[in-house]
Amino acid sequence: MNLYEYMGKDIFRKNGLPVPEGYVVEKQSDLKEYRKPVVVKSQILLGGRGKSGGIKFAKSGEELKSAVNELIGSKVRGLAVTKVLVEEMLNIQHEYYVSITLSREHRAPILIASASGGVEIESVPQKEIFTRVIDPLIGYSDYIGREASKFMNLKPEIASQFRAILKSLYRTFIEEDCELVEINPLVETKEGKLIAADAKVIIDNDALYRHKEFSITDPEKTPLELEAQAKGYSFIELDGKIGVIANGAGLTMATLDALTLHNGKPRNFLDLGGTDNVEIVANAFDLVLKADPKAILINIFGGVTKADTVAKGIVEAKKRFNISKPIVVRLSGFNEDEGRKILSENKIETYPTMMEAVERVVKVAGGA
Amino acid sequence: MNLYEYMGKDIFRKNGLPVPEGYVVEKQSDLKEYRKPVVVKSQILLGGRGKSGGIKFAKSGEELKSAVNELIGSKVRGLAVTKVLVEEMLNIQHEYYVSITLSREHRAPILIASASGGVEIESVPQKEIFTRVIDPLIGYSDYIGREASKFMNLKPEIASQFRAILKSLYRTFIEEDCELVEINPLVETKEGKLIAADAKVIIDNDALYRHKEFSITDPEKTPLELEAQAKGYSFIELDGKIGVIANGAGLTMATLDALTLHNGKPRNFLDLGGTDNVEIVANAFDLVLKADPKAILINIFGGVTKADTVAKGIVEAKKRFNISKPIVVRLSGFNEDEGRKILSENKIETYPTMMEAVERVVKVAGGA
Amino acid sequence: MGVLVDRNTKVIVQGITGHQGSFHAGQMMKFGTKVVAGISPGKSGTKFQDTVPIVDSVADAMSFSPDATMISVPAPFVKDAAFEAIDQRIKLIYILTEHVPFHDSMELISEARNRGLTVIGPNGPGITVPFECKIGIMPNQIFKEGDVAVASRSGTLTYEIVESLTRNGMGQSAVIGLGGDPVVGMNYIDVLKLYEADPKTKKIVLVGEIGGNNEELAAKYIKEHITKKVVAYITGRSAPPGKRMGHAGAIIEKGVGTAESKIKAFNEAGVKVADYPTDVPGLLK
Amino acid sequence: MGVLVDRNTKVIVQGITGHQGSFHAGQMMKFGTKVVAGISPGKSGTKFQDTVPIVDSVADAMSFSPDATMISVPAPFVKDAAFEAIDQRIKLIYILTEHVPFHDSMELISEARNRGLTVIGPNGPGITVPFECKIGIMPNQIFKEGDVAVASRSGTLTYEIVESLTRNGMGQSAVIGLGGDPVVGMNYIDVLKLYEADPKTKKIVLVGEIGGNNEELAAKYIKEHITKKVVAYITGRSAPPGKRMGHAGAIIEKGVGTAESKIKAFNEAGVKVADYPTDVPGLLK
Repeated sequence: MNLYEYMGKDIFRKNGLPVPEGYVVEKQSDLKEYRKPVVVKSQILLGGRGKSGGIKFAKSGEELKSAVNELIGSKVRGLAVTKVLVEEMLNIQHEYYVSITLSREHRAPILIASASGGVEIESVPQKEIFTRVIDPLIGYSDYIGREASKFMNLKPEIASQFRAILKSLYRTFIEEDCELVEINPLVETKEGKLIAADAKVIIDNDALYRHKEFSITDPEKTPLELEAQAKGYSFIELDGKIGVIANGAGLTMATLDALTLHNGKPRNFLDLGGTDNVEIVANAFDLVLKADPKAILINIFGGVTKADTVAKGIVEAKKRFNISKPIVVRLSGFNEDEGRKILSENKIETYPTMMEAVERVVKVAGGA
Repeated sequence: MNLYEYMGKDIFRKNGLPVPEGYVVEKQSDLKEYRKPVVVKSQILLGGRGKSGGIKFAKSGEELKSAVNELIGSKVRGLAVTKVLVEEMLNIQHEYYVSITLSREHRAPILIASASGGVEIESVPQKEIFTRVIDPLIGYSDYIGREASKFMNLKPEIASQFRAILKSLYRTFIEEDCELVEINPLVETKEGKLIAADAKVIIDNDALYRHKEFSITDPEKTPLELEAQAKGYSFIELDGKIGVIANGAGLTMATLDALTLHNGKPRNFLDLGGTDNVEIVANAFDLVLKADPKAILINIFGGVTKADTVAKGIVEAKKRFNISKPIVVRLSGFNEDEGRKILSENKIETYPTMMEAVERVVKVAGGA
Repeated sequence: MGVLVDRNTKVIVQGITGHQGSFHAGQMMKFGTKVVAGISPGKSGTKFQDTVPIVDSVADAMSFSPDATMISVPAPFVKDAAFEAIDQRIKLIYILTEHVPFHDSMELISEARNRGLTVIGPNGPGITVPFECKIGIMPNQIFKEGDVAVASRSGTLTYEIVESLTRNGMGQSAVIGLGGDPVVGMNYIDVLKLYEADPKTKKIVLVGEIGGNNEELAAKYIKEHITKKVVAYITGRSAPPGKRMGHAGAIIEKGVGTAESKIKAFNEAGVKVADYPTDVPGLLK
Repeated sequence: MGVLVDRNTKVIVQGITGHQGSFHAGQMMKFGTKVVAGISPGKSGTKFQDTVPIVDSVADAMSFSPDATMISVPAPFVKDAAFEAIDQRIKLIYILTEHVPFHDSMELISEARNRGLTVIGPNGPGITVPFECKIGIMPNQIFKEGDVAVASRSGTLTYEIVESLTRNGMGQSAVIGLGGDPVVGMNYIDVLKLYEADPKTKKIVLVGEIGGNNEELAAKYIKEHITKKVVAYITGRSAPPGKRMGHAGAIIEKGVGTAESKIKAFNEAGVKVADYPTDVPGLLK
């Protein structure tokens, strides 16, 4: 789960990381008295806000009011801005980069740091980037920070602040079950202080049960995706015409791929997971129908999920939601004969292979 | 550092361990209104308080007042009682034992638990005791608690409370840098709750810098020992006549042993440590003199500590404190010739071996 | 000995009385797997399917000399169950459970590796050596004994491909599902080493998906170390960047881990990549 | 090769510019130890005693191929320094510092053992193989080359006994100070194994003290596994129970770890126990 900058900074503050003074504004009446120059930052979950006009500077109360006015309700990089973060303006001496994320290869946290911050880390030459895998059973230790700050050529007074930041950042990564904690830029002010000018925090969705404070809404999800999440489905809205229900993330993705290779565009991703419950199958249709597809493709390889159970669910859904849109089903695996029998008795088209079903659904949906 | 029961319980409470309702009383005016039967427990750092009359029960406000009156200012097992803990009386169904301490052999924490609590764990038969070494890099995990509660034959509803207690107890052991956390008895009440009826907590002295809240005074030390601690000396008062200054804990102990084997009783243990500072040597005399010995034995094997430095310190102390008591010195090791020369010039007896010095000091101190 | 397991492998099941645990333990036994004990705290003394003794802890199960364990307990309890198995030095630890926080996985996998133990999963279908031993949830009926070894990050997609192999007369020497999580015990390279060393295996199928760079690392490894024929299939070509496709493994972030990058890496390593799962048998010929 | 070290052992010193670090590094060099680099963050480019290069980190010191490190940094920084050395897989890690919290020691020793590295200390005088190599703080002038190996938990007491051996014409093959803390990297048994295997060592002296049960375990081990003659000395006979004698190791708790118990254990293992340190040479004859 991706957190907004202001939420990330709340977490940083809680874990002792230095962040600029600031507050969140949703409407003009949230504004506090103007005291000193501020930055007004749109709270959206995409980078490049500055270049897209999503960040404004204000050097007077009037400028502050008008910046808030302009940003709230506007769209930045296609995303609606409902909140802005008003923060003290920093006297920037230098911008650094630092993050901790997961190295899948090493199955361990990896620290990434660079003296070249303020730009996307992907654009920084490899030789300017310090990386270090951290043993998860041992954790961060100060010598790693000494090596990093030497690599980055930090002055002693900045280096000691930097090491304290690394220590807190690692604690944040662990304690909050993060996939990523990133500070870019980490600003050195003209006054000689290091401050996290931005905050990018991603929490592991699977660990949200340990962090109830974040589990209310995932700001990146559409309303229908949130509804699906609440009902326990792995569901993503896409921009095509063909509704998809499959089982297993891999098979569902493979189904979308096959549709795309056949010039059919999927309307959604829906992974039934492993289930042998009729209701779970039927309710999946409810979600897909709300996305209003032209046709629906079901692709099931029975294992944990039994083919006959899925067939019963499809029949139930067809009745319950009075579905008139074309339904194309591919059923294989455990109890497949029984499943196909149930479907043919109810006049629902079935195909034994994914390819045949994909070809058919693209046709009935009227091509791309 | 040994903590009083009430301090241990404060730590338990902070770490989510269940403790009885209660409060500390130093004088009658600290007493709160009597509401229900209570236990009044002398706060001393020795076990066996119950048998020695250090624990009283009160079933009325009058009884409570008189219990407090009797205990405060009294001596229990030879120790003055200045504080009592007034706690709700528990309806005891059963008493268990649980502790986590250090296994030196394994260089790891060790969990000890038994269904036979309320008595000294040493008196419980080995076959009734569950022990389990815990890997310090992994920590406590719930399966250990399941194995322990099965061993102890706990009912399911007690077992789940017990496992929660183990988890918190381990966290306490780690977070507070403990040498020992012990709950004896861990009471199962007639109402089916597990509660820590006692709390024994020992904090690693070397980690006190991470726990400033405890570092004020060590309740087990004598005033002179506290003074020594504040001055940075490792010093223990004993009950003999011969003052001792040596360097290194092992050599100092060996010196006390040699005195004892020669029928001389040491007045103190004082380990100079490794020093090459005249003042540190001189100030050690100040402490030993305050303990009022009949004679003083100095036993130095020079290494880090240079023999000539010690000699200068002795000469300086003799002048500064105007010492007339017999001083017997053994000097060996680094710069020993120079050291002996300085002493003989100042008419202080020196011997080349520990044995000779010990024999001599026992003689001049007038035997045991 | 087959790859990691064979007909003599003794398996225990942690969570044998759960919905998933009991179903799959039963299927494993039908497959021929030696399930020697089940663990379900508080249920010792009873039996699973009237034959398999149930005990309270892995420690209690050690009297059955298990070589492997299947962990099928709810996600919040997986780390504990795995440490319990590690503590008893169970050589092969397969974790069926999905939605295990990856911080938990990092710790338990680190510790297992420190002790020289193998972890498969979490969130994968397990390991099958037809018809010696199956530990996990792959459907029994799709297998045929043979010389093709399969390694996959996906579950149902693996079945799709294995069935397609079987339908085309190509049996399997071993099938390992790595697991769909970002942190799993075995990566492709670990499995490739086993397949290269396995005398029964002649050809290898890798089933990959978007997210991470394990496929790219595997491609490099194949180029340098694998002498056997390898064919790959990659799913997620149509996935939009930044969207998480079902399991935590499948996500494209900042252009890293796209299907294109993986396909390119395999092609450069001389590994043919199938467009559709059903194309795999044709490419293996 | 001598016990753990010899004349070719390359040593680095973490904290070489500190008061203790610089004094003892100098003494070690006088003894003949090859000190190849010193670590002092921020002081790279300078030299210790005009000869030994100073670098910022253990990583930077790896170009000198060190075999061992002496850690002499303040107690709160020892864990970090040790992990730095472990991370670079320095085979022998000696920790001079006293007052290291034992929780820190537990962690760093666990990790070192996981990686197959040896830790000596904390809070001990180190290791000396006369006149091959000295890592630590034992006074140079007390040694003589010979065939008696000494293992001790105490510092100055070790010197007392080593000097007494030397004075009686008994040279030493190795002297290891385990350290006075309750948690140390090597226990007696670890050292006894090395001494039993060392061809140069003919006789062994163990110097013990009250606290813990390591002497008792050593006695048992000697009875079962050691063929060489062993003599012991135990200090703390006169210590009152519950009082901590100077370093954290020396305490008698609840009757465990008394001098009597240790002396009894040694006697039962056929190990003679000296009353006075100076009696040790006599018992060795």
